[in-house]
Parts: sequence; C-alpha cells; structure tokens
Amino acid sequence: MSGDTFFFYAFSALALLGGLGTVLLRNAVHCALALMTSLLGVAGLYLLQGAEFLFAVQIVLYIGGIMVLFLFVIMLVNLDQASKLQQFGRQTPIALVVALAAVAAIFSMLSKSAVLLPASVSLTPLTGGNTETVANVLFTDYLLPFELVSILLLVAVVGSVMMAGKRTE
Amino acid sequence: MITINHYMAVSAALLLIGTVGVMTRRNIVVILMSIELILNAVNVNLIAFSKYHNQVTGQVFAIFVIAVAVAEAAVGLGVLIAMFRNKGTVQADEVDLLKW
Amino acid sequence: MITYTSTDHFVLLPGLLLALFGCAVLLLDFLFPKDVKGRGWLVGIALSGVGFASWQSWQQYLYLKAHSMTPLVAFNGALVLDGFALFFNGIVLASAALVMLISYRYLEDEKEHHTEYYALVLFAACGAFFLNGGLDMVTIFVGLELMAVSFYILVGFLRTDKRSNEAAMKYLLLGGFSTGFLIYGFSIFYGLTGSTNLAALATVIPARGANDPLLYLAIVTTLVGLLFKIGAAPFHMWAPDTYEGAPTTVTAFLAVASKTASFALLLRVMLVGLGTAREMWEPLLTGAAVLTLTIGNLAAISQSNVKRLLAYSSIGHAGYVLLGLIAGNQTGLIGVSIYLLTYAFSTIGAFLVLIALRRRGVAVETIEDLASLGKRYPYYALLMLLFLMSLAGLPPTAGFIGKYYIFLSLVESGKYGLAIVGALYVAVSLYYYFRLVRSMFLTESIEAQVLAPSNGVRLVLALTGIATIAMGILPEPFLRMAAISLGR
Amino acid sequence: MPQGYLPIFLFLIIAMAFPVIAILTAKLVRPSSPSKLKLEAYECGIEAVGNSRGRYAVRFYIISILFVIFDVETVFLFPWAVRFHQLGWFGVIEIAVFLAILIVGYVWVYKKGALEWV
Repeated sequence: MSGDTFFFYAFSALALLGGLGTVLLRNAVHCALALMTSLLGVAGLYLLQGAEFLFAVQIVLYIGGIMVLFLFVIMLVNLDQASKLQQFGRQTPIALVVALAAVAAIFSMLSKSAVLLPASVSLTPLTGGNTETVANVLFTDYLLPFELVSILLLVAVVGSVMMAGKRTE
Repeated sequence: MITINHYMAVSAALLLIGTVGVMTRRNIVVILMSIELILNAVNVNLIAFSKYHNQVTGQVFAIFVIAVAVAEAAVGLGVLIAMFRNKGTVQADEVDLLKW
Repeated sequence: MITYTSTDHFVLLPGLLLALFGCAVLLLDFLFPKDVKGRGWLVGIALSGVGFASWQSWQQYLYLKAHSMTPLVAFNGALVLDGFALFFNGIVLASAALVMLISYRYLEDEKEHHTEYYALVLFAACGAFFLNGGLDMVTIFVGLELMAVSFYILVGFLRTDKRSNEAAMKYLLLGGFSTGFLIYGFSIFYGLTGSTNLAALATVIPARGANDPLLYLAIVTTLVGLLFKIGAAPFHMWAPDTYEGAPTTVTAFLAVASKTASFALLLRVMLVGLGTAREMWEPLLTGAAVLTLTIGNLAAISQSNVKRLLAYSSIGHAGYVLLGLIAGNQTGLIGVSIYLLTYAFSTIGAFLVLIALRRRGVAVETIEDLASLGKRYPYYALLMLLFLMSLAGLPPTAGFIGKYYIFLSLVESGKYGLAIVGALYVAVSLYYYFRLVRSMFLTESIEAQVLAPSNGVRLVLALTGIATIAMGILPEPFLRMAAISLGR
Repeated sequence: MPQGYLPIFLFLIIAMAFPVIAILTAKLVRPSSPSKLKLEAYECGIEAVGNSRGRYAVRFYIISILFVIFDVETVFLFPWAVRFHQLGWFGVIEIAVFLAILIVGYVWVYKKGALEWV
C-alpha cells in the first residue's frame, strides 16, 4: 500500500467516523468534537489533493472559527439538560430506510460503472504555489462573487447581532 | 490506486450522514452541524474535481462554499439564541406552535 | 487579466445600486433621529434606491431593444442581461417597492421598527438579481445565499414573537439543507464540465449520453434544492409554517420575490444548462408538479388560518408554473412569465388586505376573523374578492390570463392528461377560495370598528387592485412584457 | 500526495501518540491508592460548585461571531496579499471595495453598541 492510499483511507475514516459521531452522539459538546474530527479528516483530504490553501482555510475558519461559534452557543443555551432528552425524532425509522436505500443506490452506481469520469488525462501540473494560483483565479474570473460575498457577510453580521443582541426598548 | 471515484464515494457518504442527521436529530444545534457536514461533502467533491481537471477553479468554489457556511451558521445560531430566549428550548419538535 | 469593462458596469448597475442603498440605509440610521420623521426619511431613501435601480433597468431595456434583444454577457459569462433577466428583475423590484410601502405601519404596530428591515429588503432584492441573470454557478450560489440569508432574518424579524422565531428557524434549517443539495448537484456539474458556467454544461451532456448515472444524480440533487426554493412538493413543508409565522409583509415579499427569482433560476438551469437532457428531468418535474398541485390544493381545503391557506394555495400555484415549463413550448414559457407576474400582484394584494384589516394588537388570523367583511368594510371585501378571483383564475381578472396560457401550452404540446389534472385542481381551489368568500359575505355580521390604514397601504391596495383588473381586461401590454422575457 | 508533507504527518502522529503513551505508561507504572482527601481540589482551592459547563453571557457569542466574520475576510485578504504585485492597482480597488462593505458592517456594529462590554 502506497503512502497515498494509506493516507486517503486514514483521512476518509477520520472524516466518516467523525461524521457518524456528530449524528449519533447524545451530548451536543461531544457532537461538536466529533464534527471537528470529521473536519480535520476532510482537511487531510484537501492536502492529498494538493489544495494547501484550502487546507489552511479549513483549519483556521472551520475548526478555529465555526466550531468555536458552535461551542459558544452550546455553552450559552446550556444543553446539558437537553442531552438527557429523547434525541431522535419520530421520523427516524423512515429516514434510516431512505438513507440505506440511497447508500445502496449510490454505491451500486459507483461500482457498476467503475470509471464514471474518463480517467484523467495527465496534464502538466500547475506551476507556482497553490495560494498564488488560487489568487489568480479568485481575483480575475470570480471578481463578481468575491464582491458579493462581502455583502453576504455584512448581512450575516447585521442578522446575527440583531437576533442575538440585547433588546433595546 | 485512489481514483476520483473514491473521493466521490467519501463525499456521497458524508452527504448521506449529514442528511440522516438533519432528518433524525431533534436538537437544533446538531441539525446545524449536520448541515455543515453536507457542505463539507460538497467541498470534498469540488477539491477532487479540481485536481481531476488540473485547475484551481474547484478550490475557489470551495472557498465560497466555506464563506457561505460561515454566514449561514452565524445567522442560524443567532436565530437559535433568539428562540432560546423566548422558549427556553432548542429541541426541534418541542417547537410546536407551528406544526413541524 | 482582470478588467471591469463598461459592459460589466452597465449590466451590474441595478444590483449595485440596491446594495449601495442598502449600505447607506444601515449607516444613515445613526444620523437621523430615532422618531417617526427620521424613519420616514430612511424609508424614502430605501425606496429611492429601488427607484434608481428601476430607472437603470429601464435604461437596460431600452439598450436591449435598440440592439434587437441580443443578450449582453458580462464578467466573462458570469452574468447575463437578457429579456428574461430584465422581466424577472422587474417583478422583484416591483414587489420590493410595494412591500416597503406597506411595512411602515406594520412594524410600528409590532414595536419592532428598525431600519435594518429596509436594508435587508434591498439586499434580498440584490441577491435575487443574481438568480435572474446569473450564468456562473458560483455567482448564482452566492446570490442565492445573499437572498436566502436576508430572508431568514426578515422572517425572524419579530424577535420577541415565538412564532416568528420558529418560522425563521425552520426556514433556515430546511433552507440550509436544500442549499446543500443544490450545491452538491452543482459540484457534480463542475466535475462533468470542468467549468462553473451553466452554458458549458449544455455542450457536455450529449457526450455523456442519456441516463448517465452521474448526470442523473446531479440533476436529482439540484432539483431537490430548486424545488425547495420554489416551494414545490415534496419539499414544501417549510412554506406553510414560514408563511404563517413570518411578519405578514415579509410573507408577501417571500411569496413573490423569493418564488419568482427561484423560478428564474430553475428555468435558467433547466433550459440553458440541461436543455439537452430534457428527457431526464421532464418525468421528475412532471411528478413533482402533479404532487405539488395535489398537496397544495387538497391541504388548503382544511386550513382555518388565512395565511396558511394562502401559503398552501401558493404551493399549488408553483405546480401550475411548473406545468408551463413541462409543456416546453414558447406558449408555455410566456405562460410561466405572465403567470408569475399576475401571481405577484394578486398575492401581494391578498396579504395586504389582511394587513389593512389588522388593528393594533388584533391580527386577522382565522377565516372567522373575516366574517361579514362585506358588511363591515365593503371596499376591502371587494378587493379581497378580486384578488381571490385572480388567484383562482376566474375572468375577468389577471389570474385567468396566466392559467389560460398554461393550459393552452399544455394542449398545444399534446399533454392533455396534465391539462385535465390542472383543470381539476382549479375546481378544487374554487372551493376553498369560496370558503373565504362565503365567510366574508354570507355570515352574520359582527360590529365594525374604525380602521386607519396608512397611506402606503391604501396606495398599494389601489395599485395591486388596478393591476389585477387591468391585466384581466387589457392583457396585451402585459403579454408584450412577458414576450420580452423570451427575448422578443 | 505531495511527498513533502510526509515528515509533517509523521511529526503529527508522533506528537499525538506521545501524550497518550506517556499517560498510559504512567498509569501502568504508578501505584494507585485514591482517598477522599487526595481527590479534593488542590490545596487551598475553592470547592467546585455546579457544572463546569455553565451558561455564558450572549456578549461572548457576539464577539465570537464578529471574530469569525472578520476571519473570513482574512481568508480573502491572504491570497490577495500573496499576488499583490501581479494584481496591481485593480486588485487594490477590488479589495478596497470588499473591505469598504465589511467596514459598513463594522461601523454598524460599533454604533449599535454591540462591542461595549457592559
């Protein structure tokens, strides 16, 4: 087994087991930690695919940012009592059946047509660092969504502060 | 040999895990986390395709997905706090003034 | 290399103006006094933003008309200005203006009057523009989220109201979930083409062949996301709750702007990106349309809350619009455009009557609250009757024209079965609309109280009422507008 | 995989394994005789009361939200800084517009008083 294969399976296992933990664990804090594990595994997959910049973004933003947000909220709304309650809703059995059917469908599809996409024609690898290439594309072809994102973030600031903030009046 | 299909399988599995989480869990915080899982499934796909096509376009797309995930999570948790203040619960089906 | 050409600027300008005025409203809030007059000024600024954007859209229309409606592509194909985008931008702008006019008194009464509301309406409209004109999946995605996140906040705007909280939470959870599916589909589209442009998709599909499993997976996941956004079954469950819990002004805006922009996106994805894979998505959409008609119309029968009833009827309307897309001919596409236009005015009007009837602290909620409206407030009752007739599709109102074109297109393309199903549900819808009418005109009278609707409400009621009648009696100009959306 | 990362992965694995191995060996080697006195809080510490996961004030959440949003801004700033020379003045304008819109949010939050601690 080459290093590539080994790390792929290791990171995928981390991502999937973390994901299962997020969905199955009772205590919300444990769910958050499991989600972090899953995100780390996904970050590893980014690295295997040569997306170094995204790897860093995943660690800094997702694990360092969004997860902190989640943990703050869990502390804020004091979920310790909530973890003693029934965790799974009434539609659980239906959801599981549907999910299993979907698993069967997708994997039979992936195994049947062994190569869904034509095998990658070996191209000359991109030159230059990953961050530089990302910057080149981001600031030229995606100029418009880049500026739009700032408006989206502005809306998010306004919305979250309004919703969570103290009430005047 | 790890091919593009392996990555797509991981992505599909993450998508399904997230979907099951959204459909079965009653705790709203955990539902929001499951949505994050779905967005990560998308990103795994994008990164793998990006490598496959020997471009960085997919990576740029993934950055936007992450930025949007931040905005959604921030607003979602804000609404959650507002709701918690009024009702004192974060369980999805105790939220029953309107039928779920 | 990076450029920002004058074409880019020209195409972007209306959306840009909306965003700029949104920012201005947020900042100027601190300069004006926190009283009725100060807020009035800010509403004026927000409205003038819509006004400038409309003026600029008009310039765009004149330009296109002078160049025989040739689409104008900007930002390397990310954004396109064609008749289609212009038409839907127009609906979004009109609904934004009407909603801002009616919100002032409503928010005052709810004691949640913050100028952020107007900024969010502007941002939501700005996001909708990128659904109407977007060709690049990244742009579409960010625009969609800009609109959706603004709406999550607007729906939950009454922060101390539990129902508003819940409505926002449900909308957000299910909205985020569906966006995840949509973007998953987009990621596979990217994998298939190596490009994020929808136009590139059309060239790849023939090579992949029909019933390619990967393409099928992408179409299914994309459709899940899109059907959710337009509120079609089986992904409609958020709509009744969200419509009921949201502030009524936001409900009207959501039912019109969000729905039409999402339909624009659906049409764009299906016709531009997946036009060559019609045999793959048509059966799926047909099933969804029939299911939507069934659920929307049958569930509306048993509703006692008027907002919920209108929500289910709005689900049913999504089914009719889908039928126009399924018919797939030019008549069908004109039908979709004219249907959405008529639906916009009738829906805003119907919700507005509910807003006008509510007095401080007493909201109109159930059908009983409408009892003897005909005696108490004959004008409002007549207007409501007009809007309901239009929603049901009776001549001589606007709704009739929309339904007429949808059915005509189905007959033209030989889909008689679907036409019969649609006609059947028109009959069903007549029943539940008639329940409202009966409650208004044929029940015992309860005493009337003095209503004092604001001038904005009066103005918008008059506008929507006139539009609903005018479209029914003189449909030609409006049909010409709908033809613009096809680039004619 | 970029082979250059192999040492980092190895380092990561060793770093993660080290505390686990250290704690496990210590647990195996040391004598264990717990008593009530020994398990109390160290020395003159105050006896712990209640749950360690107490509720926080909302202010922390608002600060952390702002942190995360401006974190995203950094993610976009970083590649720009790397390509600063190539992107030229157009890049400067581009990023200035981006920052200006986010500064609107900052000013709004500041004026709203969400950053005040009391």
